[in-house]
Amino acid sequence: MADTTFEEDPVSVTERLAAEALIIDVDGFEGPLDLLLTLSRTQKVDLRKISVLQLARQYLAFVEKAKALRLELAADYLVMAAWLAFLKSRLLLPPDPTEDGPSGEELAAHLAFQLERLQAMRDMAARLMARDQLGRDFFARGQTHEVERTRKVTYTATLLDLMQGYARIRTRDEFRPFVMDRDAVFTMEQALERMRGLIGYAGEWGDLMSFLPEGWESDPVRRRSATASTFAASLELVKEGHLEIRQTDAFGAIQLRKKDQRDGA
Amino acid sequence: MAHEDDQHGQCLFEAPPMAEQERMIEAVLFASAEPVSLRELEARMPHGCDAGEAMVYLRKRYDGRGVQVVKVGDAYAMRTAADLGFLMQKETVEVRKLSRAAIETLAIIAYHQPVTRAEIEEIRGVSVSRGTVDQLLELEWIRFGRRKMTPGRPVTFVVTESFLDHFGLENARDLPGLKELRAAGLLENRPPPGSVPLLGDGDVDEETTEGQSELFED
Amino acid sequence: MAHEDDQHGQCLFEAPPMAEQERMIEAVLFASAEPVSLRELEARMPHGCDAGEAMVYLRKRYDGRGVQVVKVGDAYAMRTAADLGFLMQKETVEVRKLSRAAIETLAIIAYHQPVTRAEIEEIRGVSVSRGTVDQLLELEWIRFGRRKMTPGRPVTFVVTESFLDHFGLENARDLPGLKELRAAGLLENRPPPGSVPLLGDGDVDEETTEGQSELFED
Repeated sequence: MADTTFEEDPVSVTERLAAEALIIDVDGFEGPLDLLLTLSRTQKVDLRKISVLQLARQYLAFVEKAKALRLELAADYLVMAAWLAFLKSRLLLPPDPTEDGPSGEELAAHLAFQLERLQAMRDMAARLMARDQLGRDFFARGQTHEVERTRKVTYTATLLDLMQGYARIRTRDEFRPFVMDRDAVFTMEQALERMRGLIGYAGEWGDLMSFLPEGWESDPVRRRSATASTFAASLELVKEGHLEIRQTDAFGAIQLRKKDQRDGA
Repeated sequence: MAHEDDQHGQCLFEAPPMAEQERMIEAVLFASAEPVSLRELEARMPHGCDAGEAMVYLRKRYDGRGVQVVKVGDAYAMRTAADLGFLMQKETVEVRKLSRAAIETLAIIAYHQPVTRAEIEEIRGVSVSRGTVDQLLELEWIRFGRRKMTPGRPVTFVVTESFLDHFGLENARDLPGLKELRAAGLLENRPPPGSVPLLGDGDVDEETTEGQSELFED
Repeated sequence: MAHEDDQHGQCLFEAPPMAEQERMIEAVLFASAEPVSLRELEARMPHGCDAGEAMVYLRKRYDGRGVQVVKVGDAYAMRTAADLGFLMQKETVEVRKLSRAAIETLAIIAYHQPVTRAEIEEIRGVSVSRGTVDQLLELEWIRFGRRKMTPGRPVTFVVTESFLDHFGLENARDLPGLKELRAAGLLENRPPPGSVPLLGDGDVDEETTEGQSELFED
């Protein structure tokens, strides 16, 4: 909008109206290429003869306008705008012999190719959908299970079932909590069951560590797991009113004993 | 059959030629799930058609063919000729969906072959029932592979040619990896409630793919 | 029954006459909603039958009828003639409306197959949403094809026999306008000169990005 002085061909009223219509419908576009293809139609020429320079200007004008209207454009629209601005400068300026890379013409030709290819695919999609279709224009046998003599059961599955099945297992795997060292984990359920059996004998205050299951005291990994689960189980039993628990000072020993049955449930 | 030829001429629109009417009832009978009565046929056909007459021609045309036009009550239906029933065995088999356990086991074998039973159990996280493996063996979708050179020399399972055939695969190596399954929307990326998603899941897939191609190399 | 020494005609049991073979394939095709291959047909017929030859006769017999014998890929199926669709309103199944993205993606896969996801995205200029591929897979109109022999070995998509069946195509080479597109160079995978902005949104996964950069590499 700002650089009208550089525009050789002033934007016609109809084009401007078209651009406005485009802006209102910005969400309707499937990305910059779709937008470019729509813009290219205003040139009313064969896509093979399209002026990429003019198209770049149209696109940049569109983006400017969107900005002026404070429309939020997705990043890829802005990336395309930057690239087209670069392309425009390449097309307008005489080629710099010291510069590497493809010429503006090559880049423009490729963009034109992309647009033509997209348009071709859209045309083909339309032709495909216009074909006679099974279940709409022509039909398969309506009654397929007419003969039922032998009853042999066979099993079937589709590739999709197979892949979804695999995906299911692998996803479960991915999100499964860390279970590699299962043999070094003493679960809360195990501890609870064990403690229920033991508390009957815990009339006196006893150290939590003395309640650890056999064989779990020496190995630090196993001891940590057993300690944690036994402690958690003890808290659960306190909650249930079967056990009392105390700790004399921070990091001090944790002691347990059976709760007196008189004030218990 | 009712002859109403004289009325045809008086019709505003001429009825299609009889050969065309015959084609019409042929197509309708073929595509219908239920037998169709002459009245229903005429209701569907252009004005002035005579389904009864067309039916006479159609039945004659199918006389002695592999497919017959039979009268069922007041209606008509197409049926395969009774003497060819022996060819229909494939239509009569009851096709059931493979159980989830079988599909998962099959998937693991396809993706990880050659794989031992213990490895399958490790991946699935549950033990594999004998019935599941037997079923897959019976379907000829898996077979025993080479024994593994590990203690106990366990047998392995691999997928068969008929597996590839059934699933339209040229090669088990063409099975898409996790990343590709995810990209196709076949893998829900939703972690189960309460669990923390692990980061860098991409590595898992790469390992799988590599492992796979390695395993498939001969 | 299987005799290994059977040269054609030298069979212990003589094959049924051709007219009978024609009846047989007629019955089998008629009874099956899905296309049936010649191999399947022969597997069901008595020993020594030539389903291919019988098919030539059968197709001729149904020429111009209300029901047609059509070729779908390597298989054959009976279908009502397309010009009689107007009679079949009752049978019309409500086809799930495909989104524009799904239709375009389908067309790209059909015309460019085998094609990778990254190539589809390059052509459409936007990333392919999961739902789109998922939907086409579910319809069984596309499937995973062979992996591409390019870095990353991406999986490809190809169209299926159901796709051909649905659109009344004998094979993918019969796609409308295929020759013109090829002649115009529009089916080429032309690498862009230098850097052209990456199309598609940011949250494409690693695989896709890899595939894409591979396309964009000079």
